[in-house]
Amino acid sequence: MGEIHLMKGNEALAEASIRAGLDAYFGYPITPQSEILEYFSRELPKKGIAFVQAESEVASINMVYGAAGCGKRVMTSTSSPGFSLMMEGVSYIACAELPCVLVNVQRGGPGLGTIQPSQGDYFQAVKGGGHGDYHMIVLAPNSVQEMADMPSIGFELAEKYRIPVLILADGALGQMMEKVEFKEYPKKNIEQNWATVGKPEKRDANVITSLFIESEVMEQVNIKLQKKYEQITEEVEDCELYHADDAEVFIVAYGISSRLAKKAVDLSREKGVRAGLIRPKILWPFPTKVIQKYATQAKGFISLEMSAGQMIEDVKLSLDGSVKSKHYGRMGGMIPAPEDILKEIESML
Amino acid sequence: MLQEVIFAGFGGQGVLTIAKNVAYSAMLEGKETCWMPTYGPEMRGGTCGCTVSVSDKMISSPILAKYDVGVILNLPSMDKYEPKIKSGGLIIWESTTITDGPKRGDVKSIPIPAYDIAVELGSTLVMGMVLLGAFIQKTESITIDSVLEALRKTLPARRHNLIPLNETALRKGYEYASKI
Amino acid sequence: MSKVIERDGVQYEVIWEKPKGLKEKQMHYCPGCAHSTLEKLIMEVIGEKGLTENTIGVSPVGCSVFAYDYMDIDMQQAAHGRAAAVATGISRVFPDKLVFTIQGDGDLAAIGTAETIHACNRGENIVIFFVNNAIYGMTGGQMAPTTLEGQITSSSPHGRDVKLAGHPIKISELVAQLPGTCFVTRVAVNTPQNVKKTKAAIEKAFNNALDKKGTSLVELVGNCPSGWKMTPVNSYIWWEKNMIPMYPLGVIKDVDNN
Amino acid sequence: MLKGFIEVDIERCKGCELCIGACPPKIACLSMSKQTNKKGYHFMEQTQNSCIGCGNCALMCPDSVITVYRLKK
Repeated sequence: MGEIHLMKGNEALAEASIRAGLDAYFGYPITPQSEILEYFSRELPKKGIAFVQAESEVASINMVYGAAGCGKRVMTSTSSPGFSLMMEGVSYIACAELPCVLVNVQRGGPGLGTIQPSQGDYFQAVKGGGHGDYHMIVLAPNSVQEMADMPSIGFELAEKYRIPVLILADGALGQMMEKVEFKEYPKKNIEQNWATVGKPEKRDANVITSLFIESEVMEQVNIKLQKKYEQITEEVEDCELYHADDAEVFIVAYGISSRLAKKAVDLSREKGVRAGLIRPKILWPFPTKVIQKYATQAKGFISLEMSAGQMIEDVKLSLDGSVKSKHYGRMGGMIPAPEDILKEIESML
Repeated sequence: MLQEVIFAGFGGQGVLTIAKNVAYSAMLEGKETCWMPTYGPEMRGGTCGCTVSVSDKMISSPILAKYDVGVILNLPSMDKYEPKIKSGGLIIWESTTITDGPKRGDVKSIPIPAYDIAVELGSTLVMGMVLLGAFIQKTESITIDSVLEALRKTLPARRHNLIPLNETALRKGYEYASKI
Repeated sequence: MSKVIERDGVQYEVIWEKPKGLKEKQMHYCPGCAHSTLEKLIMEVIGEKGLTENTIGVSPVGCSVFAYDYMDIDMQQAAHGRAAAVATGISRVFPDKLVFTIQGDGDLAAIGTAETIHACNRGENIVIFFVNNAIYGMTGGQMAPTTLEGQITSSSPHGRDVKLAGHPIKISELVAQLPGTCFVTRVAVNTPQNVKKTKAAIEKAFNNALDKKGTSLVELVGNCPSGWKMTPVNSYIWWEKNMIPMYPLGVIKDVDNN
Repeated sequence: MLKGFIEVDIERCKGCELCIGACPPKIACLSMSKQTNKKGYHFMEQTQNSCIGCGNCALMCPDSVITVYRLKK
């Protein structure tokens, strides 16, 4: 067991990324994730790791594109409005199949919104967000410890599948301090013979592009991407279950909401109500099979989100009408109270 | 045992730091803990709150609507957080500068003239530590020794000369609270 | 040593041949387009200096988007306007490599102004080739930031009215103000002499990057026969008569000569 | 004996005629063919033996279709 630290989620994520072999970070200040930028600005130059505070999120994501195209472990981080600005770049990265880790520490929206925690960017995260048919793998930590664990997991997945991986956190996870233990993280060992590193005489030039002007070619590129997404859907899944075995009402919640949900489950159990929690640690691909497995024993599902109800659509798609389901949540940085969640649970019985 | 505490005052009173000391001390004692600021865009001078949860078990929600204990350093924070203390809970408050204490009858009021005590000790900067001493006396959720160890670990070496003064402040607050 | 062949029992030197660094694929550029000449010259210099293995190029959105189809080096294609940011990313993880961009005026001087200015201001160790032909070529000849006053384009059919559309922007003079740039020059390829000067400017810019001196920006005042709706030959006449007076050729900044 | 000559990759020529303008007026050895290549462009060709191998045509050619030879001294 390594040394235990008390750290903010943002700082833990930054420190763990360095330990996971980060080669470059490009970012732009925005609350509530600026500690990530600040941490890197302090630590990366000392270690000879590339760091640029870019002129905008648009520039950051394109710096990520350039460095990721060189086969390096690259990261950027931002919060909701900044992530919207990055969408063009993410679409390019997805099509050019560049591995990288992106971080969105969500705040309340739409628009400039509020700096308080929110989960309003779920659609943007799991449905693509930018133009075209693409996905990111979306990781959803719910503790400072997971903020530290997920960069390494993210880089591994990104390199295995040549796909952008998004760590979807929120202001609460970024700002709060908890115990965290840094582990031994695996370093990159996948050969990246596609990267632009300078063309030796004996190989063809490597080109990083997302431009395929002929429709026939573009369709083939899309088919290849979709096959990859199918493969990821088969192979990648991570859920935490809490009191699921005998539950008759399930809360599905990710990130900070799942912590509220746990408290609500505890409250229900105290009252003899058999509630359980399914927490996707990976939001895309969505854990449809897990939901379906527990649907057979359930009277109802509640999608608890700090949004107007976004993940509920994936819960409903998974249930396919087999069990009733509803959304519950607050918006704009407001936090659902466990007591109110409890009422929602009881209403499903 | 789960204890959920709100520390609140205006920015610059060291609310975040006191709260961090509690969280760090709890961690050193092998407990689970979570420190969560209610942050604002203003970096200084605004109302500033911070919750700390301390527990023997994994902490579920770090975001709280009701608290077991409030440690209140200014009047706006009293107005904001008094209604959010659980019935039967505890409000430890700075009674030199806050003129009106809690109005509720179902919470225990612990007025501590922390500002005056700090002035006596020669530095208003340790006002928070006086209140922290009172908090420790009333809640027993951490010990003075672990706060001192936390200070040794979190303060840079060049600031370690301040630890004796902080210790005095902690003990003064503890002593004062033990008489209430 | 130049190559020598024999014809009718007499020896001839090869004075010029297609650079090895150009792929076989025929360029999509319109007849007489200066883009092609620039890419040819860049690959000549890369070949002559033996830099193939050490170079990564960035092509943006616009007419130069397909540069990677012609230049036989590792390349990345950047989003519209973002080439300088992409080049920054590459250069920061490969500080010893030669990184360059080829960007048009719409890309660099409109949508990518921020990326351009800030890369230059940070003194990114890259070379920016800026092809200024006063028009959006690829999308069909619309007005660009560099379009001349009164110039008719498909989106300024009455001629560019500076009251409505602002004045032609002089990027080279702008970035020359920034301490991060080490070399800013304006060249053209409208005469054989200017072609030679352009090649010399490319060599100098590449040397600067290899010596880690900062950002070099080479502005090629170019033509767009299709966008200007002229024959290639007439576009060269218009180029000399209108473009070069507005965008005068020559070195604007060179830290070596200060 | 020729002072110089050129070879033209006819299929890559786009018929822009810049080479013709670049050829020194006293030499004027280039002209456009009446024929077209597969793409439909009238391509350029060397029609006089006056070439001195100066290379101006190749310098100007955007499409690198010209190889220039000059008598070895």
